[in-house]
Amino acid sequence: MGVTGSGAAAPQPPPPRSQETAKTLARRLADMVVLVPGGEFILTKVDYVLNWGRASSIWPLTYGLACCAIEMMCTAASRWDLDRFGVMYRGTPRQSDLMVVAGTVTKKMAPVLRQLYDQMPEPKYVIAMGGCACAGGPFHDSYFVVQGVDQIVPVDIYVPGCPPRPEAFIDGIYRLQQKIHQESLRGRK
Amino acid sequence: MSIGLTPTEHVVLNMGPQHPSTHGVLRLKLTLDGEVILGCDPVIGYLHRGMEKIAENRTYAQFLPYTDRIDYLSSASNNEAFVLAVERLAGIEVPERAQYLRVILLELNRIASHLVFVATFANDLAATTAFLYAFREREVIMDLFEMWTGARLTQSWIRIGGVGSDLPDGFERKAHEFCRMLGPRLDEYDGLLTGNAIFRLRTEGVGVLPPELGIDWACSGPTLRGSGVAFDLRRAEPYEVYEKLGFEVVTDAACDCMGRYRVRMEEMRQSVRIIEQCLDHLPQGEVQAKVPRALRPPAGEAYGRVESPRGEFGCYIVSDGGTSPLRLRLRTPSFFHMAALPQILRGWKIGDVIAILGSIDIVLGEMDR
Amino acid sequence: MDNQYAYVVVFALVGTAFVIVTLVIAWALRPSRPSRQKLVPYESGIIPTGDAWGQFNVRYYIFALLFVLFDVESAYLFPWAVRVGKLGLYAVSEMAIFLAILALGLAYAWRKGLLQWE
Amino acid sequence: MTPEDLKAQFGDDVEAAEQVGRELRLRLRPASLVACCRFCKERGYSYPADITAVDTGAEMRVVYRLVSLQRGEHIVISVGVPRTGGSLPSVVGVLKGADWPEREVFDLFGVRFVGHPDLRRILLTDDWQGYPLLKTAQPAKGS
Repeated sequence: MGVTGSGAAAPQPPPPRSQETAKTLARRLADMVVLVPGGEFILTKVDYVLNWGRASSIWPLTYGLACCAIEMMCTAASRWDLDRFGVMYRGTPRQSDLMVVAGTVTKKMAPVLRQLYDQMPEPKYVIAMGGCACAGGPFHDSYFVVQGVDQIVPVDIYVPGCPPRPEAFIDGIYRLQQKIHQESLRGRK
Repeated sequence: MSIGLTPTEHVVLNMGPQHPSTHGVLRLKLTLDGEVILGCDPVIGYLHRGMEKIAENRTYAQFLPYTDRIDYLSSASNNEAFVLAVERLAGIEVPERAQYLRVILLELNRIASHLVFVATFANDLAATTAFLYAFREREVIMDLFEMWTGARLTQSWIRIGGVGSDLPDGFERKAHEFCRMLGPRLDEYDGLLTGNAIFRLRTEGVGVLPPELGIDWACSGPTLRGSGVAFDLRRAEPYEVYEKLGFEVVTDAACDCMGRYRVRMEEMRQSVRIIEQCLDHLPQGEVQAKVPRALRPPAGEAYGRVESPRGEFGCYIVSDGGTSPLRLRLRTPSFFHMAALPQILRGWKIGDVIAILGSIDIVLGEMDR
Repeated sequence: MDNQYAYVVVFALVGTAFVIVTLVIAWALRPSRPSRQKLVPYESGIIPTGDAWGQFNVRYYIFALLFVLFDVESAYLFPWAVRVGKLGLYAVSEMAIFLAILALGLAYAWRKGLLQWE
Repeated sequence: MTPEDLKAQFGDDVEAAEQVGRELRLRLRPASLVACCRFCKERGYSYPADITAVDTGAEMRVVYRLVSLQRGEHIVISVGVPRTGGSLPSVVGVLKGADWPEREVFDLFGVRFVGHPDLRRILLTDDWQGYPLLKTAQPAKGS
C-alpha cells in the first residue's frame, strides 16, 4: 500500500517561450521599422526605454510560504530596503508581475500556485527562492512536497540557500533585471 | 420596514492560502452574513512537509536542522524541545555553562519572534511604520546570531548535549548594548502603538478568549496568559537553569487582542532581564558534553516540553534503541490556537478577523509540520 | 475677456489628449493573452464556489445612499461659504432653506429607523 | 493522583500503571477510555495537552496526554488499537480541545473516532490515498 501522490491535480506543463510574445500592434510596427535603414537603432532605443521602465519597477506578489518568507520580509524591511530597486509588494496577482516563491511548495499548494500564476498578467516572471522552491531542498524524501516549483510554473531565476541571505535575494532580483533588459519588442533577442 | 427584516443569504468567502495577513498559507473559509462572521472553517495543511515521517528516516543528529525549520521564527525553542527529549531519553548531562548559553539563545529568539509579532500585527492594522521599526531592532539580534552561530534564522546551535560553540569575544559587550537599547525602544513602541487611539479601537475588547475556553482548547503561551492564566512552562516545569533566574510570568486580565499584545510586549522586557542575568552569572566550563557520534538512546519514551514564544512546544520521542527515533511527535501551539480560533471569531466583523488572527500569532511551519 | 475661456478649452483638450495617448500606447505595447484560467475571479488562489451575488442586508445600501446625500450637501456648502461674506443676508437665508429641507429628510430617515445599525 | 487510584477505579481495564517522574503512564483498554478521561478531568487534569498515535510496527497505540496546570503533573493514557481500520470512541464530548488532534490522528494513521463531530482529513488533500505515518507506508521518493 504505497503512498501515491495522487493528491495534487496534474500540473499542466509551462507554456513554451515562443508563444509568449503574441502579435501585438507594437510587434508588427517593430517588424516594419526594422526594414527601414537605421530602423534597428530606433528599435533598440525604444526597447531600452521599455525595459528600463519594467526592470526598475518590479512588483512582486506577497507569496511567503515558509522560512524564506521571513528573510524576504527582512529584505523588504528597513535594513535592506527593496523599495530602492522599485520593488513593492502587492497583495493580488492582478497587479504583480513577479511571483517570488519563498518556501516549500506542497502538493496541496501546487494547484493554488498554478492558479495564482495563471491569474497574473503578462509579462510575468518567477523567482524560486530557497532550496525548497528550487528543488525540494531538505524535504527530498517527503511524501507531500513538490520537488521544485519548476514542475508547476516556468522559473526565471533560482536563488539557492536555506534560507538565502537577503543579499542573495537582492542578487536574484538584480539578475532578473538583467534578464528583463535583454528583452525586445520583437521577442527574445 | 425595519432594516433587520430583509432576508439575507450567507456568502462563503475564502480568506485563502495567499493572503497578506494570514501570516503564511492558511485558508479560512468564512461564512458571512454581510460582514458579520457566522462561522469559520480553517483549512490547513498547505505547508505540511511531513516532518514526523522524515524524523523516522533520520538519525537524531541529522534531524536537528529540521527542527529549526518547524517554527522558523524561533528555531532555538524547537531545538530545545527536541534536545531535551533526547537528553532525557539517553540520560545525557549538560554542562552548567552550556545551559546558561542555551537560555541566552532561547531568550534572544523569543525577543526576535515577538518583534516579528509586533511588526506583522501592527502592519495588519495598517501601522506600517511599526513594521519597519520592529525589524530594525530585530536586525541587531540577527547580527548577534550571525556573530555567534553563523546563521541568522536557523541557527541549529542547541545541540544534543550542549551548544555549538562558546561565545565569540565581543559578544557579551554587544549583547549588553542590545539589552540597554531595547528598553527605550519598547517605550517608543508604547507611545507609537499602545497609546494610539486607532490601534486601541481595533484591539480593545476585540476577540475575547475566556480563560476556561483557553484551557479547554489547550491554548498556551501569551495567548492563554493574555486571558489571565499564569501558565508559563519556564516556571511550571523549569528546564535548563530557569529556576535560578529571576523573572515574572506576565499575564493580563484583558482576555482580548490588546491583552495578548501587552503580554508579549512585557515578555520582551522580561527576556532582556533574563539575558542580562545569564551574562552576569555565566559560569566557566565546558559547553558540550561527550556524546557518541551514532547516538543510540535506550528503548523508551520521553517528552520535552518548552515555552516557545507561541506557547507549549512539545517533542515526544518513542525510541526502540535504534539510531533513528521510532516515532517523533511534535506538539505545536499554533495547531491548538487555530483549532480555538473559530470559537473566538464568531460574531465579529471581517476587519476584526485580521486583528484576532494576528493577536494569536500563528506560524504555519509549526501548525502544519 | 474671451481668452479666459480659451484656457479652459485648451486645458480640457490637453487633459483628454494626455489620457487617450497614454492609454493607446499602453494598449499597443502590452502583450495580451486572456486565458480561461486568468479570467476566473481571484479569491486568494482558490477557484471560487458560487457567486458573490448573495442577498446581503439592505442597511449597507441605505447608509451609502444617506452618505452620498449629505456629502453632496456639504459639497454645495463650500463655494457658498467662500462667497457668503459678499452676498450678505440673501445667501444666508437661501442656504438656511436648503439645509432645512435636508434636515427634514434626515429626520424622516431617523424616525423610520434607518439609522439603527443592528 | 496515584496509579493505585486508577487501578481501584477501573480495575482490570488498567493493564499497567507506573509513575515516572512527573508523568503517570497508563496502559488502558479502549472500553473505559472516555470514562477515564472524565475521571481525570474531574480531578484537575483538564488541559488536553496532546493526542497522538505511535505505530511501532508490531502494534499501534493512541496516546492521550492530560495535564493539570496547577500541579504540573501529566497523565499519559495509551490505548491499543488495531493497525488497520481501528476505531476508538471520541473524547471530544469530555475534552473540547481533542477535536483537531483526533482529526490529525485519523488523517495520518487512519484510526476512526466514533462520535467525532466532523471527522475528515485535516492536513492532507481530501482525495489523498493511504495514511502516511503508518510503518507500512514508505516515504514516496518525491514525485
